[in-house]
Amino acid sequence: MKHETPLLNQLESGPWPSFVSDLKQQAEVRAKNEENIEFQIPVDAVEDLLGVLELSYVDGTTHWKHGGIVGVFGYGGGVIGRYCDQPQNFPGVAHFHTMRVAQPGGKYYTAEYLRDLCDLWDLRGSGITNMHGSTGDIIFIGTTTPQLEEVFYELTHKFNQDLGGSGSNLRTPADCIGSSRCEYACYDTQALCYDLTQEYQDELHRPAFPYKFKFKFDGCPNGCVASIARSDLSFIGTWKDEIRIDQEAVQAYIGGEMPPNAGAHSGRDWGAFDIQKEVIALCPSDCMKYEGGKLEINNKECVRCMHCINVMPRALRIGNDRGCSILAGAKAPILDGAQMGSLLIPFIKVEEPYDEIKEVIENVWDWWMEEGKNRERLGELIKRQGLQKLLEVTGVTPDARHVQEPRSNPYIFWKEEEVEGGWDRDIDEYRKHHQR
Amino acid sequence: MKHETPLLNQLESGPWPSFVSDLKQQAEVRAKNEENIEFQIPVDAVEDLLGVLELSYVDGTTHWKHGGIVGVFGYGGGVIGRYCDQPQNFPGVAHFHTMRVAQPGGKYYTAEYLRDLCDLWDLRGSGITNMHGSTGDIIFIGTTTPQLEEVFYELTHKFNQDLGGSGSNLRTPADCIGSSRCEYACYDTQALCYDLTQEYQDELHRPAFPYKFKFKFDGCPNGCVASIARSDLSFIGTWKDEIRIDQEAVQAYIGGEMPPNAGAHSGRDWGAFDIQKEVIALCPSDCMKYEGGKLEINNKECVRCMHCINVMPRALRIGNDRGCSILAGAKAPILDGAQMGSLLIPFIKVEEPYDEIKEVIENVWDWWMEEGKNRERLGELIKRQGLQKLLEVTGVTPDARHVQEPRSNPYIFWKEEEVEGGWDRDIDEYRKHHQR
Amino acid sequence: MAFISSGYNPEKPMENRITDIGPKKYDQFYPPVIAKNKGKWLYHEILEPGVLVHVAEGGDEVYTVRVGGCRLMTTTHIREICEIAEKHCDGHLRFTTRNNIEFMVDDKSKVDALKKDLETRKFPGGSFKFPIGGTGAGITNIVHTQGWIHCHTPATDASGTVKATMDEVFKDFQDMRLPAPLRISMACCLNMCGAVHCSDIAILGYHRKPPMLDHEYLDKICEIPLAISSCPTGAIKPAKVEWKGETVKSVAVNNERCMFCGNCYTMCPSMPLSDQIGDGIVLMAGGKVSNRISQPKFSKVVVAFLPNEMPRWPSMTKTINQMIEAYSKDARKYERLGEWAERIGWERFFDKCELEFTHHLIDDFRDPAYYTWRQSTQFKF
Amino acid sequence: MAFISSGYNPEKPMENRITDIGPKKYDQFYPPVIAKNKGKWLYHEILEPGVLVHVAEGGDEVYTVRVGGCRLMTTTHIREICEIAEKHCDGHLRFTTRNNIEFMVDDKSKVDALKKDLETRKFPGGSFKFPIGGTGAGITNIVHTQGWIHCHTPATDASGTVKATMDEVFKDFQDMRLPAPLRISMACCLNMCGAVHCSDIAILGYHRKPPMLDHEYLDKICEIPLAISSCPTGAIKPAKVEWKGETVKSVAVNNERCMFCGNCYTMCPSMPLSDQIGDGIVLMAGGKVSNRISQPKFSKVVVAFLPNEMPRWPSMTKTINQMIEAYSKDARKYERLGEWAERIGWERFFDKCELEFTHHLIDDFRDPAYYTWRQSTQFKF
Ligand code: SRM
Ligand code: SRM
Ligand code: SRM
Ligand code: SRM
Ligand code: SF4
Ligand code: SF4
Ligand code: SF4
Ligand code: SF4
Ligand code: SF4
Ligand code: SF4
Ligand code: SF4
Ligand code: SF4
Repeated sequence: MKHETPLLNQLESGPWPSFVSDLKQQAEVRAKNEENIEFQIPVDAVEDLLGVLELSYVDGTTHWKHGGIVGVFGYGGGVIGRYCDQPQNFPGVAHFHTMRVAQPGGKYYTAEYLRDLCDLWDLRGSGITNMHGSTGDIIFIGTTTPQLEEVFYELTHKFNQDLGGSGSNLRTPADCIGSSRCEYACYDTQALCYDLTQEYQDELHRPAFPYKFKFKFDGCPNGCVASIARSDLSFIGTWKDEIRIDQEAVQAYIGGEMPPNAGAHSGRDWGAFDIQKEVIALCPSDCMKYEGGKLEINNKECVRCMHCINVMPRALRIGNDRGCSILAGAKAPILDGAQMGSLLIPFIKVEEPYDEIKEVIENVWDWWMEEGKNRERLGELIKRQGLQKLLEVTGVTPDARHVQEPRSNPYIFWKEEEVEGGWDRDIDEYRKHHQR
Repeated sequence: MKHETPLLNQLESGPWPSFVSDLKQQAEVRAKNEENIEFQIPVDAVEDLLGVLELSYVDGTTHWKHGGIVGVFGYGGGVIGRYCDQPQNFPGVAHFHTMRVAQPGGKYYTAEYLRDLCDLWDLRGSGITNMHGSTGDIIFIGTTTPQLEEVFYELTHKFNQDLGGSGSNLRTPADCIGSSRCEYACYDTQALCYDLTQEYQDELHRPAFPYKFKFKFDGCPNGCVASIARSDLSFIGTWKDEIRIDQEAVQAYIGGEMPPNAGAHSGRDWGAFDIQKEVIALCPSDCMKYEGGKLEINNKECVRCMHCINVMPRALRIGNDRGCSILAGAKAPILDGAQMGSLLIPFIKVEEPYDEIKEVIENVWDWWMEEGKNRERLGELIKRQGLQKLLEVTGVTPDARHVQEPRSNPYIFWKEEEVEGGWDRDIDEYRKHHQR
Repeated sequence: MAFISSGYNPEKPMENRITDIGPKKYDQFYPPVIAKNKGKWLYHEILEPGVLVHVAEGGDEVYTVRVGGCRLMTTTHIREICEIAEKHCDGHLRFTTRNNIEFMVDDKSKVDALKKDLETRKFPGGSFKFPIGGTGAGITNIVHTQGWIHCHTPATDASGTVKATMDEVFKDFQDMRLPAPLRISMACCLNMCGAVHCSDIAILGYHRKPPMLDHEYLDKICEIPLAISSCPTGAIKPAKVEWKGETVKSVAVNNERCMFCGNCYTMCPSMPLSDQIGDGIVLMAGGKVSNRISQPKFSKVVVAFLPNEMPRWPSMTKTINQMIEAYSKDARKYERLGEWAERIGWERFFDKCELEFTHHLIDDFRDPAYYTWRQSTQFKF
Repeated sequence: MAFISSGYNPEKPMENRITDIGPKKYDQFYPPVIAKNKGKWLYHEILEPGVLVHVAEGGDEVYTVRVGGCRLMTTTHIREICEIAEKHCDGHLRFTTRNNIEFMVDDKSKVDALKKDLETRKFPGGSFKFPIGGTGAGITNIVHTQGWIHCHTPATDASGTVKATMDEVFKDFQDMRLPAPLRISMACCLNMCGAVHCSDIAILGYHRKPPMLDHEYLDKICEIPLAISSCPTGAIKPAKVEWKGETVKSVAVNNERCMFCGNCYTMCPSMPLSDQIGDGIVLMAGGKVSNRISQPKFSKVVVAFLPNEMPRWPSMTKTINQMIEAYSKDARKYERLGEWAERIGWERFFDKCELEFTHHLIDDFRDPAYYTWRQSTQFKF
């Protein structure tokens, strides 16, 4: 190895897969170059990455500088520029940009396709990736400026594959595995995610927004893609009618024939399954009862939290009248504090061609693009102008469902048209009845 | 009657005591003047008050103007000036100031004393009062400017009785009935209230604060004087040791021999008392159990909410190691939204001469007088500078008890002295390791 | 009428002056049974609505009969109270923190006569002078404020709305059929002297028109910088105004930013707000003060506006009644109104009380508003 | 090395350009059993840690073996994944939303060989390449960010803190003994690309020294107004500074108002924050995302600062372990860490986890801070 890495080496032991070991094997593969690849970026990029990382482990600070503006022609996103602040010592990573490659829905792959990507990235980049980035993209970590267009050209021409988002645009949408392998899915997350991604390619590639914007698609309230925490619009599956009950299977759970929660708790002996304690008593809306060997749900009062279904998946199933809720404004803490999405649409059908959903999205965007300040996320705009305003611009009727509780301050900003007689009053007339 | 009051007359029917009937009887008594009192303000004050009130009922607006500065010499509070905006029509109430008379602790009176006050107020005022004002004072409603000093002189000289507070000063403190007649009292509210009122007479009468300041004294967490909602410092009784249990009495409740909650629910048939459902299951800290005929409380986990004691007062009694919690900052919504008091001192002994308590109060005042803006309540200052700051100036060790939950934003304002090496750094030195 | 001097000499105000003596000391007024047993009470029982007994360690008892006080009371009425106290209670009495009157006797045998005396006293209009009640899981007296009787900023009357409401809920003043105590409070403007911000049900007077500007006098009567700085939303700016041909210094109000709080009017009499149509009632619900079971809670706005309907505010009392009846029917024993609303969800509260949810009820005041919106998929259809 | 053209012509960038085609369509990659049974799944079961079966209406089954992915992975590693997929799964695989890898087979008989193959693959340093686990009531992979591998603002490393933590909790990656799933996340600066704000346990990199000012270059490299407006607390002002004999345009920072967020540095490279001693770790706890039983919750700060201790951050992993063990011992079945903390009260959380509560943990950021303080007498001694 080019650089000594005594500190990093200590991260090779222990059971969890060691990224250091992986980087080292990659460094070796590149050095040996058994496939005779004509590397388009320095062959020792990985060794220098290890070197600069070791330096950070010694001095406790990063050695990467700001990005600067690099990218591919006509796109405003998809590339994050990066330069090393010790280029003399680590020339292999002096320029070390990342590219974001849009991942497929559900993150399903074939080995064949992944290998194609590997071939491309070995040739034109460091061969280091993130599978996947936090937003969901495939991340190619580390290449030089001239390679950006080349990678893009090969991706689009050879693989029919586009870049993902970065900058002030729509970011690459992401979904949970949903109905492709999950019995809880209330709509087809992959279909909706794909359709909207295609519909809004322009918004994804050509930044015209005040700031970044994210979509995420959870098939049900379990929230496996965490949309409620990290997307400006989250689409979370739900239903309006009854939970379907198979009473025989309920008995099977009670009788211990089926493991509660599909076996998720089998690492400890929690004792025999107790439907009263484990299901009925934990239902947040207190709408279940088990009497005379029968489980009953007062569906009208159910808040669809998924708990009972999670505990007894073979006995209880989501309802048939399905759709999704849309929540708006989730984001990380910068600048104004973190937000989770606030409920905008309690229920909407998810049916091709999704026109109703698109109308919501476009109304939201029109407002945000009109009113949002530079670097103001949707959530911050909602906070600044109020949820009432968001409902107004999306034409949604305000409803007690929109709030956890009504306002406790009575500071109501009445509008002039709401108050009979308007606001113009004649002070002289008033003074006739109220002397100074 | 001098004025027709057709609208007000409609408030004479119905079972609840009619203030209109009362005002009318008073108007009559004054008009007749059987005692031959030499009324020092217009004899028809009450009739004119009815008249001006009827006018408000007709036109839906008040007919009182701002107060202006009236008061008694050397005091900055105790009087609220008030003038009618239709003095020609209602000369009897053209000037109609109120005086706030400090009420005795627990609001106990003798008939003799109350009659003295009535005699004074019939002579020198309208004879109308509030028993009592929202802060707690006896309110004398309606007199003229020249009578203010006279009333004050008679109060102090004849009755050994002072005025209460108004303006930017300490307001008349108030207490619950406490140990004088309540078995739940954890300290003597009347004794503490009186002692502090006497100690801080100067603060009460001579405004030197940024704004008003209120003390209230609740003997226990039931909060019968609502201190947590309406006093800048609330003193709420509590205890540190065990709830005393009389197991026999527990059985008596279970057996239906004693009415649950001292009979407070006897207006409806709620069925037989169910200790499990009515006590154990409602305990907010889930720290009780009833097994084998015995009630057990895990006192360490008890949050002293009073529920179980309220339900079974003959079986359960407050602990022996008593004192109070002090909460700070409660106030009405103007300007920044309403506040309830925030916990400042989890537990403090309440023992004469209350030096420890006075130290807390004075530390709070020093800070507020130094830092508070004009018309900024303590609660608003705490919000503006942070609870951390209040703890600092009162020398209270921060504790998880001070929060309902720790902060969810990580925006910690570290102080320079808390960070090793301080904040001064040499950019040139930094640039040696981090090139531009 | 001739001026009668108390002895005060305006020429020498400091002569013989007595100050800083505070209130009368509480223990001068304790009834003997209270003085004797203070700190030694063992337990109490509510024998019937309005009648309590407290039992002390040594076996002493004090019987309390609580009666509705209408707080705005005249010396004539107070003299009648004194008469009763002397007749039955050795001249002692007290007032509660919610302005009821308590007559105490030290023996059970004295209760009936006292009660009978109280029950039979009525005003000529037919209302009780001293209705017995206000205990336990019922409705007690309404804490309230001045209203049109004495204040300059009210948006409604206090005594009138309270009388109308207490008449409507009077049954529950004399009963204990509710799941828990239900506390109603009233404040005639946003200053909330009644501290209605933590009540089961709160009646609040509210303006809905921005201040009028009395340009001709504003600069003469008010300090313009004080008026400007009084506004919590920064809606007021200094302005030069053409007024009846002259240029005067005055202020301008950005009406869109006004939330009708009346702070400016408190600081500057040339900015009155009150208006026959603009003013009215906001109803709030679900607050509490006690720490029992759940922590204290703020009241929430549940009806954004009801008009002032003098003299009996029928829309207001009807709406209050709807809430009480829905609560009474649906809540569990010991459950306060706010605890009930939170358990069933506010969306159900509006259904069950047959109240309309309007956009006004969505918080839009500053950052904390966010925390009142729904950040969850948990809700009821 | 010779430049190899892809065919792209920089002179004519628009020639043959293909754009706006989006990601590959998901269904091209579905394993046949998934394609066939999509939308028809009936139920699932976790057979053992890391191994799931999903059963479809028609009786088809898919067995999933989930393995730890370390996300930062090289093409060498990906090729190995591909090899496994081809050997056992007809060339199909997927990644989870927490960066684990899932190998699916359509028959139970194929599971054992797959497992054995995965279990035996190790790196020379001894770590597993494909540890099986991450399901049910255990600890799965840590969602994380770039750290010192690639970003300009981190206050700690991502991959290293994650490796150290996963080694420490590895037992629970391969077990399901906890009361509920426990999700750990990591973000190397306040930007929180790992969205750690709603995790059971969160590791966060944090600076504690205000930006240095590179006065000599600031005005040349940065747009001063942008730097000023980037600061959420308004701590930055324009300033003229004497620097090495010259007067330069620059900025001044009010250090007392700085909360070390690094926003200024993102906008202006002449304001670096990073510091060997100043930088370190904040630990948060009690967040969640699912709507199960309770609503989603934000994570709370429970340890204000731990130093960066390379390469294994022992104080950090020890503290995390304390929380996990206390939770495991004390929480009820199905109870997430935050639900547990709220039930027992945060004061008890600190006791039970043996963590010190310091003043830093009291919220003082803007108006909502108030709602995190304790407005009640309910607390535990
Ligand atoms: C007399 C008075 C104190 C005083 O100094 O004047 C008082 C007296 C008692 N209160 Fe109270 N409370 C009094 C105002 C209050 C207030 C203040 C208020 O309403 O403004 C509260 C807080 C209300 C709130 O939470 O909004 C209050 C909340 C309680 C509670 C808690 C009730 C709950 O369910 O939350 C109890 C416990 C109980 O009822 O069992 C209680 C219990 C009691 C007991 C049983 C205490 C005792 O052992 O003597 C007394 C008789 C109760 C009854 O009337 O049913 N007292 N009590 C006040 C009577 C007011 C009135 O005229 O109606
Ligand atoms: C008389 C009384 C109402 C009553 O009918 O009982 C009252 C009457 C007034 N209050 Fe009050 N307040 C009264 C108790 C309260 C309370 C309740 C309490 O003390 O427990 C509050 C809420 C608690 C609090 O302090 O926050 C209260 C919060 C206010 C406020 C808002 C203060 C705030 O910080 O939010 C104002 C506005 C102001 O100070 O300018 C105010 C202002 C006023 C003024 C002086 C109006 C003004 O701005 O000039 C009122 C004079 C009315 C008049 O004409 O007599 N009054 N005021 C109460 C005092 C009687 C007494 O001494 O016993
Ligand atoms: C594979 C994956 C979806 C994907 O598209 O990749 C997935 C798959 C399943 N999740 Fe999930 N969840 C996945 C991420 C999540 C996340 C997201 C996250 O952690 O970032 C959450 C939200 C976590 C949170 O609240 O902070 C999540 C919260 C749940 C829950 C609710 C758990 C709870 O107690 O709150 C369930 C229900 C359950 O566990 O019974 C669930 C249930 C399930 C089921 C049982 C659904 C099904 O029937 O197939 C799947 C297997 C569960 C298991 O592994 O024990 N899934 N699940 C994700 C696996 C990540 C991993 O590699 O570990
Ligand atoms: C690569 C990635 C982290 C990773 O290791 O996976 C990432 C990396 C960066 N993020 Fe991020 N963010 C990444 C997902 C996120 C997420 C998670 C998500 O999307 O689910 C969040 C939180 C959710 C959200 O959007 O709020 C996130 C919140 C931020 C923020 C704060 C935004 C805010 O409004 O609070 C910034 C700051 C900024 O925009 O200036 C930021 C900025 C950045 C920058 C561009 C730093 C900068 O200011 O220039 C980082 C570039 C690092 C690098 O050198 O490659 N990144 N960033 C993730 C994108 C990969 C992908 O496309 O799949
Ligand atoms: S969010 Fe719901 S539908 Fe999607 S994978 Fe998780 S449990 Fe299944
Ligand atoms: S989904 Fe949740 S709320 Fe609905 S019945 Fe099941 S446990 Fe109760
Ligand atoms: S607050 Fe407590 S001590 Fe005071 S009267 Fe009420 S119940 Fe009794
Ligand atoms: S006082 Fe409250 S918390 Fe304590 S044991 Fe009784 S019910 Fe439980
Ligand atoms: S609430 Fe407002 S109007 Fe009513 S008395 Fe108080 S200050 Fe006056
Ligand atoms: S009423 Fe209140 S918000 Fe409106 S202008 Fe006056 S002070 Fe400002
Ligand atoms: S969390 Fe901060 S340091 Fe880490 S990758 Fe994101 S922006 Fe960079
Ligand atoms: S680090 Fe953040 S708070 Fe500090 S000066 Fe920079 S932008 Fe402002």
